[in-house]
Amino acid sequence: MAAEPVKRITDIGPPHYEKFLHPMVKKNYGMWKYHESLAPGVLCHVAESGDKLFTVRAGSPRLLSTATIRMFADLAEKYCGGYLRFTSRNNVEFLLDNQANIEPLKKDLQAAGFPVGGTNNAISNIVHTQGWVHCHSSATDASGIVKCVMDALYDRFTHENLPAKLRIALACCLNMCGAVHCSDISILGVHRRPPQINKDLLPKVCEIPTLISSCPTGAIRSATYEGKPSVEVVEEQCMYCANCYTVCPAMPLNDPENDGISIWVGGKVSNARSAPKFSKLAIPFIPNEPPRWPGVVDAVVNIVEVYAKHAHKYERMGDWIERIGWPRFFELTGIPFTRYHIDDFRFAGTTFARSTHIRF
Amino acid sequence: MAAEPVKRITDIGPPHYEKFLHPMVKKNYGMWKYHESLAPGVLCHVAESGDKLFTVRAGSPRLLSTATIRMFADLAEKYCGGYLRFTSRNNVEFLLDNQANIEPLKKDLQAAGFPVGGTNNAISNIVHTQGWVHCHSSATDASGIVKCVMDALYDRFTHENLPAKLRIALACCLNMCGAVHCSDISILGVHRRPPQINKDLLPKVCEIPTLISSCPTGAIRSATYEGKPSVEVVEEQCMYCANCYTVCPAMPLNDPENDGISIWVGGKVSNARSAPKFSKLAIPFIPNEPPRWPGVVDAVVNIVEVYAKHAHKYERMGDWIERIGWPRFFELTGIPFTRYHIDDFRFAGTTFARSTHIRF
Amino acid sequence: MADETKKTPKLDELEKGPWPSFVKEIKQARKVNTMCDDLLGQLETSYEEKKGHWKHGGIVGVMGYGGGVIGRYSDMPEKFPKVAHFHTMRVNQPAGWFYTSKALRTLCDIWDRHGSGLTNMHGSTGDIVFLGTKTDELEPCFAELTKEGFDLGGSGSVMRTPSACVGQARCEWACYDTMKLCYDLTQTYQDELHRPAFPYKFKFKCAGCPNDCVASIARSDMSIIGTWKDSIQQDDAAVAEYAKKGMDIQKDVCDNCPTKCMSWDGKKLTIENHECVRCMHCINVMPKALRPGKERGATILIGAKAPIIQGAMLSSVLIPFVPAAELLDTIKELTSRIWDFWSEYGKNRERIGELIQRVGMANFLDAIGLDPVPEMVSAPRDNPYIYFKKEE
Amino acid sequence: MADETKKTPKLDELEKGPWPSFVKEIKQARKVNTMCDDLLGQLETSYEEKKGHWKHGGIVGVMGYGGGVIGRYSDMPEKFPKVAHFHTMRVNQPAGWFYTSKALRTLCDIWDRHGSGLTNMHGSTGDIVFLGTKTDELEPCFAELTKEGFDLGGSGSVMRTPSACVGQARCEWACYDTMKLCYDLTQTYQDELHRPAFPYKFKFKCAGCPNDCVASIARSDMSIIGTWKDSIQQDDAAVAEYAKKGMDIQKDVCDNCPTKCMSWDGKKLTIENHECVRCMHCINVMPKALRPGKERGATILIGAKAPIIQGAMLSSVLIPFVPAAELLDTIKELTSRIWDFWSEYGKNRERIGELIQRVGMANFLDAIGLDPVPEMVSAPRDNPYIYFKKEE
Ligand code: SRM
Ligand code: SRM
Ligand code: SRM
Ligand code: SRM
Ligand code: SF4
Ligand code: SF4
Ligand code: SF4
Ligand code: SF4
Ligand code: SF4
Ligand code: SF4
Ligand code: SF4
Ligand code: SF4
Repeated sequence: MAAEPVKRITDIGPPHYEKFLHPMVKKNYGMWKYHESLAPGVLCHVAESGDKLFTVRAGSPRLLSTATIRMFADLAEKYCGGYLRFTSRNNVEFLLDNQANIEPLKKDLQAAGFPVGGTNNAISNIVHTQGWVHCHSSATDASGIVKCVMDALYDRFTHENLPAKLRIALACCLNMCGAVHCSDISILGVHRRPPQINKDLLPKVCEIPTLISSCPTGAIRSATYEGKPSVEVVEEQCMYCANCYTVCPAMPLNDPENDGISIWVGGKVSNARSAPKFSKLAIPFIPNEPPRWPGVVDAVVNIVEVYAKHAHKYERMGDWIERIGWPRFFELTGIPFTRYHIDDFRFAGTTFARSTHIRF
Repeated sequence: MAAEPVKRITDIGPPHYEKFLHPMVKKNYGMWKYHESLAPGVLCHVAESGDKLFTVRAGSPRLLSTATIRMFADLAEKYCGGYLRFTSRNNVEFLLDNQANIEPLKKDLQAAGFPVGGTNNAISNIVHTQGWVHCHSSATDASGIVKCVMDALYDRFTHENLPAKLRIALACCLNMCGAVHCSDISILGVHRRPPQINKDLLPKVCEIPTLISSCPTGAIRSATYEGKPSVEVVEEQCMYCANCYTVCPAMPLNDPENDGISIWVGGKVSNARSAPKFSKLAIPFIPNEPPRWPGVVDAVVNIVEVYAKHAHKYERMGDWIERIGWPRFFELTGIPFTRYHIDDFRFAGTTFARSTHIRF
Repeated sequence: MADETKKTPKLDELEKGPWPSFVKEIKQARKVNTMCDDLLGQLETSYEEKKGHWKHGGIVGVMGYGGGVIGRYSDMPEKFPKVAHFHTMRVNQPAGWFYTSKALRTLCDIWDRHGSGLTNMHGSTGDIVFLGTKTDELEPCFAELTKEGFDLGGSGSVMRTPSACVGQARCEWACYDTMKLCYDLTQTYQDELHRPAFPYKFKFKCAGCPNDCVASIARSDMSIIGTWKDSIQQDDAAVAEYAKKGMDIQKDVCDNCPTKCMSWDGKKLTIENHECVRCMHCINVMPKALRPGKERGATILIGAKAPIIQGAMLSSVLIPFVPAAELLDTIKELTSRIWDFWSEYGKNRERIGELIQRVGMANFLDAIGLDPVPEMVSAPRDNPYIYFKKEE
Repeated sequence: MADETKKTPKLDELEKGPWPSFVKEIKQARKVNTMCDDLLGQLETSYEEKKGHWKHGGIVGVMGYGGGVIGRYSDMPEKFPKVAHFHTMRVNQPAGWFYTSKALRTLCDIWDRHGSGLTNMHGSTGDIVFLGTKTDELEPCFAELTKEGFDLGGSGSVMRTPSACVGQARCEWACYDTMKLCYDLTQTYQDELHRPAFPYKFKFKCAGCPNDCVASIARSDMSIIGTWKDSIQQDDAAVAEYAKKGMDIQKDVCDNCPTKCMSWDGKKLTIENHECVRCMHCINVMPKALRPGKERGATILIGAKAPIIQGAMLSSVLIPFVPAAELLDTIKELTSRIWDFWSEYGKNRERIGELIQRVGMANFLDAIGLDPVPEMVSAPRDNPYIYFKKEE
């Protein structure tokens, strides 16, 4: 507590990545020639030099204890000189120069409960966020839903038998910390009631002009409460985005019976074939059903299975839906089309069907 | 003046169309089977009954004297029992039951200066508006420009040698009384200076709240002038749409040196193949150059010729441009791309290029 | 006479060239009507000065009507007194713009007596436009018109003159009787046509098939566009004939089908009608072989308009399919609910399409009692700003 | 010890099933760290009550930094005192998320000493997320991290931790060195990363090719996506081999090309490279036969973000092509102009993409000194509301 003042180190940035590269990666950096898929979760990258690097990818709950990370370190040391990486979707990848180590590594991983897969036309890990584990803002949990959905889609992770890649993401509130807005299937936590204003707390913790301007729809108006400046919410103008709560703790929206989950489909990020696109609303609301979230699980599995059955080879979810048309999507999945599906925000006018192209 | 009060007839609507139908039309109404094109401007409709109706279509300046209308009546009587019609693009159509009359009718029409054509993949008549002939609102003339452009495109009216239909429309101000916003090529009169407020007249002829709310961009603010309520225009917020002038005569925008013409391309109305779509900006401004409007004529002819050369069969202007991409359109036509081409109105965000799909 | 004739060196340039000249038309009218001389004079001035010389319209019309006449005054009345007044009269065209020579002569005679002798055949909305007359000729001209069975069309905040493509009168593709519907709507709404009672204008256009030869989807607040529900009628022999005559069925027809639901094996054309979006392309290309199905009707769309104020709009799907026989009744019922809503909530000079965007399509549907269907949208919303209702 | 362990019947359900369980992870951590017991207790409460029990974050952090720590407090501190504070530390990941086992062990050791022993590998932005500690552990933990060569990542209104796809380290398609660019940008902007000075957050993501394996176009204010300018490198023998092995080149490759610029005559694949939009499909499908061209670099795009406030955005093209060698300098220059403009005109909590929509792309381009090019738009404007400049 009253120790010698040490010279603080700051602004050093992350360690240089080169320190962590497998020697074969370092040698062939920028000189990879092609790759092959050896099995679900197993890739082989071939360099101009002829070198072959093998990657074994395992699924991860992302929320990892140091014990598990150390277990990964053990495996990396056992099979690949200690070299490993994580992916942009939170899987772990072991980098091997010896093909013979692939099977033993897979066995060890499976024994430890970590499935190998997620490559090519498998469903990879669900990008997700904090939920009830850590965030104040969440309308639903994150890790729990991911666990249940991936339990149900386990075979889709370990097999590459979909028409194309299928990316699922989850965000526990409209801030959308996972790239939920451009996923084949998005699971999104939503509120359905306006903020409950804590009028006593408000003047102490919030700046009123900032609060008012935070509302995308202008639903927050200045008001007075017990003679002091406060705000009120025009309920019909509120669409429960919780941005007011983000800037002001005195505006919580949590409501166990009215919070829940919406499902969005057909987004993508890659430029392969079609341009990147947003996910669109499929199911406006499913109640929160901990601990096993059956409603969400069924909804996602249903969409995956209908897609798997009907899409053409190489067709991402959104491209498939665009080919068959949205009415057919709702018909095939049995999802009801409601007033909520019709956009009414800024660009709503661009989403009306402005042609007579109709399938009957 | 002080005559006997006659019983006024009102609210009778137009005469019933049946009165004006050719007997063959009446007989086969709703029972046409197919049609064939016999020559540019000449169609043959075949009924289930086997009857054949021949149509000869002639171009028209739309602005017609009674003398010319009587001349059409003469021809109709001479060749087709007095039956004729006008089209939705202001051409005149003679309806014949005797094929032998086609050639003599064509000869008479041509002798009178009325070209036969406009069918199929020809350029049909230019849908247009009043211009300096009758409207107070016009930023340019209408009939004069149409005349000069059609003079230049005459052979495209009398021949069906384009990849697809090519529809040109003209409107002399942003009210767009011709369906200019969905044409293959649109010619649109534009102002480029804010309204000149006639402050003395204003309070007498205009309602100030209506005036203020008429401005799409909120550029008009209330102000006082000599103690009386008036308005002022925030010049940077004005985009010269003239809607204020429409509701208030004291806000004229006419300005000989700054008024002129813009050219828009790639719109369509039909649902054939692709959905209907808006025309997009090609050339932001060409000065008014009466009497022969060389700038506009050259611009339109250039676009038509580049299209004729590069588009595939059945490809409307907009479909062609979408296939090759807008950068290529600007390259092929030599039209410069400017800041004005980038949208900045309501839906601007939907027009930014949100992918890496780029041709180099 | 010769002296009175204005010199028009600029306009004379527009008599040159092969396309018929509107200047020739005005000069021709000048032979019988001196108004046209001043019109030429003023127009020549515009051509010299590069600006219009008409004043903002005033309110003129015929007794008991609030529309049908556009008031127009010269801003140089001293110089061109004969066009000091130069109002237009919009005369409601017969559906489909069909005429007999006799009817045309009647109109010409009336207009020569009461106006400039100049017309537009036709205006962009579809009316016969009588181009230029004085205030005190309006009523007599109207009397003669009605006597001959003609009436005025619309202007101002009224239902505007409906129009229709040629439809079943001459087109094999018309999926309903456009001219009849147009006529019936015009007659049904005579009051709404002549007496402004709306927030703004409201236009109907009737097109017999998705080719939309009256541009209804671009220019009418309510667009009624013919379509069919069953399969395209197909005549295999005729297909073979097209092929024999040199048509490349694969390239010209199948490859241009937007849903790629057609296939051609060199002998037989197969259409997966379940996937067809009724774009008309294949039918357009092979009119002898393919025809719209037999279960015919129309799609009803809402909201097209020019740019002012909220930007131009195309109409959007409101009812995907109404059988032909039910069209008139359905439209009448629908329209009355729409007009009620618009009259109550529409702002001054707000078109129905703008109002729908402002209040939201779902609220609009609620108000007019229609259920949402996915055919109404090109895609569901992509933003999560959903106004959930309390009761649910 | 056994007594202290919270009962978690609901959470226990989440230990079932084949997918690795986060509950197991928390329970594993509980073995060494008692914080996790209270975390389980609170989480079980959330699972019972269907609501979160965290309070809105307060401002906590390490000395001299304005970001990198997310303050978090329980709203039931009496019941779960060990998570009364439960802040996360965002530790800047090494580019490409490469590690040695040694580095991982170092991180684990530090975190076991100073925090919950729970992590996210990794957070959505890319950071190593140390999940849960007390305020007074922040500074000691930071000291140990920096000593070992690690530093904090971003939070708040700063440049956020940049991230990159695996790129040239293991991918044959990387058109520039994503990891190096990511590292260089992170180092260049250390001050902007740690000390909030912007209207809001600013994210960079580096993807080596248009497959965009870091979702940069969806999630970064500036997206740098590799591409090439010349022709696709083509190995005809390898194409033939794919065909021999049963690939349907016509159907699988050519028919899926968005510009249909490929043709296959059964022997030879021809690409009209002039028409290619570099979508990657054909290369993805035949990695042995086709490769990006040799003239490599990147497209720079601007403005992606999540929905709040103006709706979600994808990045849009700002510079169609920058050669790989010029990338770092170009981005640095461009970024400084963009940040200047944003700092001056951006409203509080306004992302750059929102600012551009608000002021107009053309004005933004003027301000940062870029000429407009048609590659920036999917189509030119369709409305005639043009702000003409006076000088022209
Ligand atoms: C390891 C990783 C990059 C990283 O730095 O971590 C990666 C690596 C590869 N990606 Fe990816 N992609 C990775 C995330 C992504 C993402 C981002 C995301 O999912 O959030 C995308 C965009 C997804 C989208 O569009 O929504 C992505 C879109 C692609 C595509 C385009 C797929 C498509 O058809 O749309 C390809 C090409 C392909 O697979 O044919 C590709 C191909 C590849 C290749 C084959 C590239 C190569 O030659 O090495 C790599 C092996 C892929 C595989 O899983 O089969 N990668 N890839 C990421 C693995 C995530 C995971 O654990 O599953
Ligand atoms: C006479 C007229 C209807 C009327 O009630 O007056 C008409 C009549 C026919 N149209 Fe049309 N169309 C007429 C205006 C239109 C319009 C409206 C417009 O131009 O403002 C359109 C929409 C144009 C657009 O998309 O911008 C129109 C889009 C079509 C199409 C679709 C063309 C396409 O590929 O996009 C067809 C089918 C075709 O030609 O293959 C068609 C076909 C036809 C057919 C062949 C229908 C038939 O079987 O009788 C008629 C002869 C067409 C011809 O000119 O070759 N008609 N047609 C109109 C003649 C206007 C003129 O004088 O030129
Ligand atoms: C005569 C005509 C043009 C022509 O030469 O054909 C015409 C002429 C005028 N139109 Fe129009 N419009 C005419 C068809 C149209 C059309 C086309 C259509 O109906 O299919 C449109 C676009 C479609 C639409 O309704 O959106 C059209 C959109 C406008 C607008 C913009 C309306 C809007 O909501 O954006 C205005 C402005 C207004 O109403 O104040 C306008 C206003 C006017 C006024 C009355 C000028 C004014 O500001 O008061 C023009 C009188 C000119 C004159 O001196 O005669 N006119 N106007 C057309 C009517 C003739 C007829 O009855 O057949
Ligand atoms: C930890 C993380 C989620 C995760 O579980 O991975 C996260 C967690 C939070 N995000 Fe996020 N965001 C995280 C990545 C993202 C991303 C994805 C990305 O960066 O690629 C996005 C979408 C992309 C974007 O930037 O638009 C994202 C969009 C937001 C937003 C909405 C921003 C917007 O402009 O719309 C907010 C709201 C805010 O900033 O006030 C937000 C706010 C938050 C806050 C700080 C909550 C708040 O309102 O203050 C969350 C703290 C949770 C907690 O208790 O730990 N977070 N956030 C991610 C950061 C970890 C890391 O550093 O690696
Ligand atoms: S999505 Fe919302 S609730 Fe979830 S971590 Fe991000 S800010 Fe928190
Ligand atoms: S939740 Fe969103 S819409 Fe509702 S008041 Fe708060 S900021 Fe406004
Ligand atoms: S487009 Fe404008 S100027 Fe031309 S007739 Fe219509 S309102 Fe008048
Ligand atoms: S011209 Fe248009 S933008 Fe300018 S002040 Fe008038 S209404 Fe507003
Ligand atoms: S819209 Fe259809 S039905 Fe009407 S004329 Fe055109 S092609 Fe024929
Ligand atoms: S009408 Fe159009 S969509 Fe239908 S089969 Fe023919 S070309 Fe295809
Ligand atoms: S974005 Fe391209 S370069 Fe980067 S890992 Fe993915 S495929 Fe490889
Ligand atoms: S990269 Fe895409 S656009 Fe280019 S040739 Fe290959 S498939 Fe076609």
